[in-house]
Amino acid sequence: MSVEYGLTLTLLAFMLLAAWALARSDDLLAAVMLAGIISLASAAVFTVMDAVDVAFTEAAVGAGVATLLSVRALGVLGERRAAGRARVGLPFLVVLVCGGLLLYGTADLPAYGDPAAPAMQHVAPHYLARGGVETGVPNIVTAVLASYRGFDTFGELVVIFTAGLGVLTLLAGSGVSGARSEVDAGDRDIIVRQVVKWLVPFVLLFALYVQFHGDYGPGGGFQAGVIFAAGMVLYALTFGLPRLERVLPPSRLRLLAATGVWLYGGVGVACLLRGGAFLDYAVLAEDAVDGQHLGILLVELGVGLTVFSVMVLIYRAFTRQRHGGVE
Amino acid sequence: MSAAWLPVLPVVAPLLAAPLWLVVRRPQVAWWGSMAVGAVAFAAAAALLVTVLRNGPVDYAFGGWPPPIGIAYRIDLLGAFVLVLVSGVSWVVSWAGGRGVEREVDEPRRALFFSAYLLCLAGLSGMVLTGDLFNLFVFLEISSLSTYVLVAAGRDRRALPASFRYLIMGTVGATFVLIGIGLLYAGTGTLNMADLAARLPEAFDRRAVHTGIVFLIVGIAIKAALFPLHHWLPDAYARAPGVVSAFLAATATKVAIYVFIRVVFFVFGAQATLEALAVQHTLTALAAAAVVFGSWAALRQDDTKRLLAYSSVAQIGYIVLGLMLADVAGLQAGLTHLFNHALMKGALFLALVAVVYHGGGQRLSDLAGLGARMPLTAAVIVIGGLSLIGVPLTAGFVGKWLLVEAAAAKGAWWLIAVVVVGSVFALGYVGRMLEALYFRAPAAQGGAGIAEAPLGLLVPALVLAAANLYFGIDTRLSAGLAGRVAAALGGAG
Amino acid sequence: MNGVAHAWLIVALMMSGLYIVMASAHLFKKLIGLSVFQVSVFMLYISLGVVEGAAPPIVEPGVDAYSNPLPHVLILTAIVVGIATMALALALLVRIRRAYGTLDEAALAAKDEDA
Amino acid sequence: MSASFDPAWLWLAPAVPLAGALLTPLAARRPALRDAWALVSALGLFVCVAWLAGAWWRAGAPVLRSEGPEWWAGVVLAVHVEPLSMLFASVASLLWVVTTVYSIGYMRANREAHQGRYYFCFALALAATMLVAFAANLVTLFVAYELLTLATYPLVAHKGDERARQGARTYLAILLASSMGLFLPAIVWTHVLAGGTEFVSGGLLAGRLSPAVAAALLSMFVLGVGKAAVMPVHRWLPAAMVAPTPVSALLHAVAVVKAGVFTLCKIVFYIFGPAELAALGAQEAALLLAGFTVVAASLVALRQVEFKRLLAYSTVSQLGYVVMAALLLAPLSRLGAVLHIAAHAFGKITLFFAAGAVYTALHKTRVDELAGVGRRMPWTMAAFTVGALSMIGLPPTAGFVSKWFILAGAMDWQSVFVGTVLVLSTALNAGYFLPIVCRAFFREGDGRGFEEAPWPMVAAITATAALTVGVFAAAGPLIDLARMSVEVSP
Repeated sequence: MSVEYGLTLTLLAFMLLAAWALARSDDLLAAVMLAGIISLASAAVFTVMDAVDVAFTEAAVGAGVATLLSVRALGVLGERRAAGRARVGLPFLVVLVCGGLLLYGTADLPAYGDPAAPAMQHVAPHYLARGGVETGVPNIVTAVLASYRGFDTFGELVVIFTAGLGVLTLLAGSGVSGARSEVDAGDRDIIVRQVVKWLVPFVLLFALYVQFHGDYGPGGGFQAGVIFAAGMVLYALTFGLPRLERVLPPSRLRLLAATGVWLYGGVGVACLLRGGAFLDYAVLAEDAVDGQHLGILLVELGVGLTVFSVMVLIYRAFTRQRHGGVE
Repeated sequence: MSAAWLPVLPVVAPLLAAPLWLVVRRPQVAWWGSMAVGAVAFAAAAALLVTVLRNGPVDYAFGGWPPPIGIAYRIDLLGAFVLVLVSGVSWVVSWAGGRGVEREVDEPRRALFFSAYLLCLAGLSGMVLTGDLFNLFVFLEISSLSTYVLVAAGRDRRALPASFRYLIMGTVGATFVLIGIGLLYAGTGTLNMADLAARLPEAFDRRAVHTGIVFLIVGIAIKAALFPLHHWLPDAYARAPGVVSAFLAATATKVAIYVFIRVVFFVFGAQATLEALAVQHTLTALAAAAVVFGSWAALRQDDTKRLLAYSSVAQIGYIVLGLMLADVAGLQAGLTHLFNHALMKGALFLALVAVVYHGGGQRLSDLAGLGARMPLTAAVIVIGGLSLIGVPLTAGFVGKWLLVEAAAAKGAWWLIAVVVVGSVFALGYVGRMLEALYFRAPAAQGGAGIAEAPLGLLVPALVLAAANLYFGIDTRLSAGLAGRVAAALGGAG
Repeated sequence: MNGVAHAWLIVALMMSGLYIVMASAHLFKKLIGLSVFQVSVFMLYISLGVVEGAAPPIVEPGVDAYSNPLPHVLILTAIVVGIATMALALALLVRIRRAYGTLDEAALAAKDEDA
Repeated sequence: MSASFDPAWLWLAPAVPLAGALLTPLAARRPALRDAWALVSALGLFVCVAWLAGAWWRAGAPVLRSEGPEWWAGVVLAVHVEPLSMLFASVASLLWVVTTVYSIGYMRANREAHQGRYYFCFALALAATMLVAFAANLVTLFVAYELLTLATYPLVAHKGDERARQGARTYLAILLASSMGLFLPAIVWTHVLAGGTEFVSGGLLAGRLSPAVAAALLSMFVLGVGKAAVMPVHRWLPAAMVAPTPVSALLHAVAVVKAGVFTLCKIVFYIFGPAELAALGAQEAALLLAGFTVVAASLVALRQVEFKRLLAYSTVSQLGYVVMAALLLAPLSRLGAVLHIAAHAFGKITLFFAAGAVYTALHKTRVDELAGVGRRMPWTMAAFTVGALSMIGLPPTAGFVSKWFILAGAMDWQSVFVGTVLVLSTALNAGYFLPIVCRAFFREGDGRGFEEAPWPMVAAITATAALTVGVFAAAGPLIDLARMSVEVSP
């Protein structure tokens, strides 16, 4: 057994333990933290499995954004414990059947790491052998994401947009505008404020690096957007939401969120206008590879824009909610 | 505009228009704009159907990458047929949006409501057109997320838990689909449906493939609200704003069933899937249970929208019963009913929007005496209801005839018995509505005289009701096309 | 020996997630369970793309064995879908809690029966 | 003979009342215009049918067919004319004229509400009846049959009170459930077996059936065609008596119920083929059921005190005659069955008219209240007597002629069962009709004087009574027509 496989199994066993604790726990905050730990551990598993982009994203999103949002929401909800009586019978039966089926199904999967597995024989070799040449992007994940399966990524962008739209719709008109400690955090410690003041520019710089370095290493518009948003959230946490809103009014955020989608879709339409298929970047420049490069750059920018602005919008929407209480 | 745009337009046009209403937050503008986009999508779908009828299936490779390397659309007769239905009905329903949201959606949500509507339409259209399994998942999620928003957009607080329950069930379903896709990928190395179909026969003895197929089917069944996975549907339909109920009832479950047909008959191969995995027997039994249970539950409802929702559970059962006969006649019956049911439920739910608009609630007693006060709205309910029962000269009759004929040809007598029982129950629940409309005096002494709904609500409802009559007589576009599709599928399966 | 033991553990984790979704009476906890369920599906996918002794799929001179990039791409998308669903669900919970004062399933049902 | 009759003109027969119906709402606000329009529609239809009959007769071909549009693959809407259709269409259109006159009197005298809706539905029902009459295949017939159910439902529920709603609910539920549940599946089964549903001389299904399948299919038809009121699917008919009397008279004594037995005759004659059925011996069970219905319904009628309910059960019994006679399959009894469709129509409509007249003039609805009514309403009760005689089957009435042929058929084929049923039920018929006649004419009433119903009603009653006697007096043409219908379906 290879060391890597052993590590994977250990991490998985650890996650299972965490899940068991999660299932037993009534404390919602603990549940959120345990889920965050599972997510973080999965990021480690992804790294071991050579999926660096995924690991990066899972750490940023699963462990980061999801935990942040959950904690924020828990604060707003004013709920601490899940005291209700759990059902046991039907869930147990369903889990038994599904689990049994999955064990049956995975029993004759190709062994872990088998280079002869069917998934390794078809389609994937093309990406690995030709991806770098056809798109001029060495990070094959980026090449597949933005070009070969660029339409999926457009869809993914729309999903994020839909979520943002949904949160805005659902929480429309129910926010508070009055001064609250969370909303107006102007009384933070001076040291914290100074540190954050210095830190935020670096976070944003890092985000830009991730945005434009995605062609060559792990990263891309999605991760960059999340990190950029994290920088803004950090700023808002320290200096208060109103300060952030002065820099980035909500109307501008909404425009940016829409612009990201339009940029991505617009690149597709531009390809159509130049006689290619939707998202066929090759027609964007004289040279096909140059065109690919340009297209990938632009759509990644679109992704970054929308992800960033939707994340900040969602954070803002939750932060502005009154805490607890019933209508 | 060149023909190269046609496959892209039905999806991309609403996708690019949806963000507009996040920036321009004027409900009236959003409504008119959405209707215009809906018209474009419908026109493109109709043009696609014509193209497919003339020249055969249309292939479209995104990014210029040939499948299976890239993502491709493959639009055959079935896809074009369902796309025309979905974009057409959702367009007509959207006419009612302007007046429909007035009483049921708060002002700050109205413009965004139309964004979600467009996104949902785009998601559903994408599911219909795509030839790639993972792309299917992505568009499934677009349509699902926007649906949760639409359901919860109204004023009824009960819509909130309904939407949440739908979200949980829907996400579990989508994750099942994801697991299925993953296992199929593990077994074959491809995500493209046509490629998968070609590679499956040699991989069919893999357990991963069996499991993948089962998970995919269960995931889709949740989306299609097939009994006993229908729990999310009655509350979601009953509590959503009326326009949303009409939209969803007419399109969402239809698309899920379409995906089921596509996957089972085109990709897996009907023979292999249905027989080898005992899918046929299981689903037939469940569909029959859906017909009986759904109709019976509808009979017991006092809330008209819940009544119609349970009736939908039953109608989905009819459709699946037809499909599970797995021959040309059965498929034709299932597809015809799929088409017709969209028209019936669209008309009925829109009529209820008109009733609610006039301050009537959605209980049966709120229909009392409306036959005289709202004669046109009541007429829509009559036509839709008769179509639901399957009375001749309505669209519903055609589907029912074809289903019974397909069953009789196979000697499936018990199936005819199920249809009969369902029809008798339908007679009961439709009868209760009609009786309230015409032969019960209103509880409260409202003003006498005619107080019809505004034209904005009435016209789309009347159009759909007229469609129920039209397709009860001219069946070339419904049963005729369904027959051609079925013949093609029968050849493939 | 590399085998399918990882798959068993992943399935076990997946089922724990599903169990939490179905068994919890508290809506928030259901949501947490859902995220565990999804994370384990992600791991199942990624494990399909591992190649023993290969490098991450970033083309470099001198390397000729890479992991399969396709599952990575798919899961990147799926992660995004997951967080999108979660954000939406949390917004719904905020509204539900405000409208009903509880997030317990039984209590919610009881409140609508009075109404 | 000129053979220049285009059978496409047959579509005119349902089209005329349909146009009448569609134009009724325009006159809704002006009662005089509305009533005039109803009369014009009825006369129009009668002229139309008379013209069609003449043209058909001159064309000389007994069966003429016109295909409409194909509905969907393999299913076509089509009309045809054959002797039985022409007989049914003539009787219904003729009696519609009389009933319209009666309706105007009745509806006005009783100050009924929603008269616009009433005439609209009435005309629609006639349109459906005409399409039933001329339908060339089962699908077309089914369409019309269902339309007839739906068009008459608002008429039954007309009053809108709880009793009317309850009755209408039963009416709709039984008729739609039986037709959707048994009739439609039987039609589809026929379609699957024969690849079509056309009415064909000699039987569409001839040579395609085993005795078991034939028996099953025939049972499905007999019970599925609920309008023929074979027990146990007869309950809708008494329930329908909550309707205004003109509705009961034309629809539940003529159009609707006759559509039922007419449909069964068509099925026996043209779908199975009498010869084929006789060879298979598949009709026995259905025949027993029909015979049972005749006797049992009469027994029930004997115990009724409510006038219209008594008439309803009498109708159930009389419909049983037709079904039984058709199923006996003997040529003479089939001839009798066809005749009885017409004979019972004239007699029973007279009886209903009389009941309605008594209700309108005296507000009496029970038979035990009728003492002395014969003196106060001599015209009405004289007509009633004629109708009653026809029901019993005594000369000089139409009922005698048809019963004679049925009996002759039973003798011919030596059916002890049918003979016994006929004798028994004749006695029972006399048992519940004659006492009414006696009570009306020979018992003392409350001594008040002459008090007839409004003149349009009396005129209508007199007309139908005259027709009942007239059929007896000049039975020739009718018998010719019936004989033709037996000849084209050997």
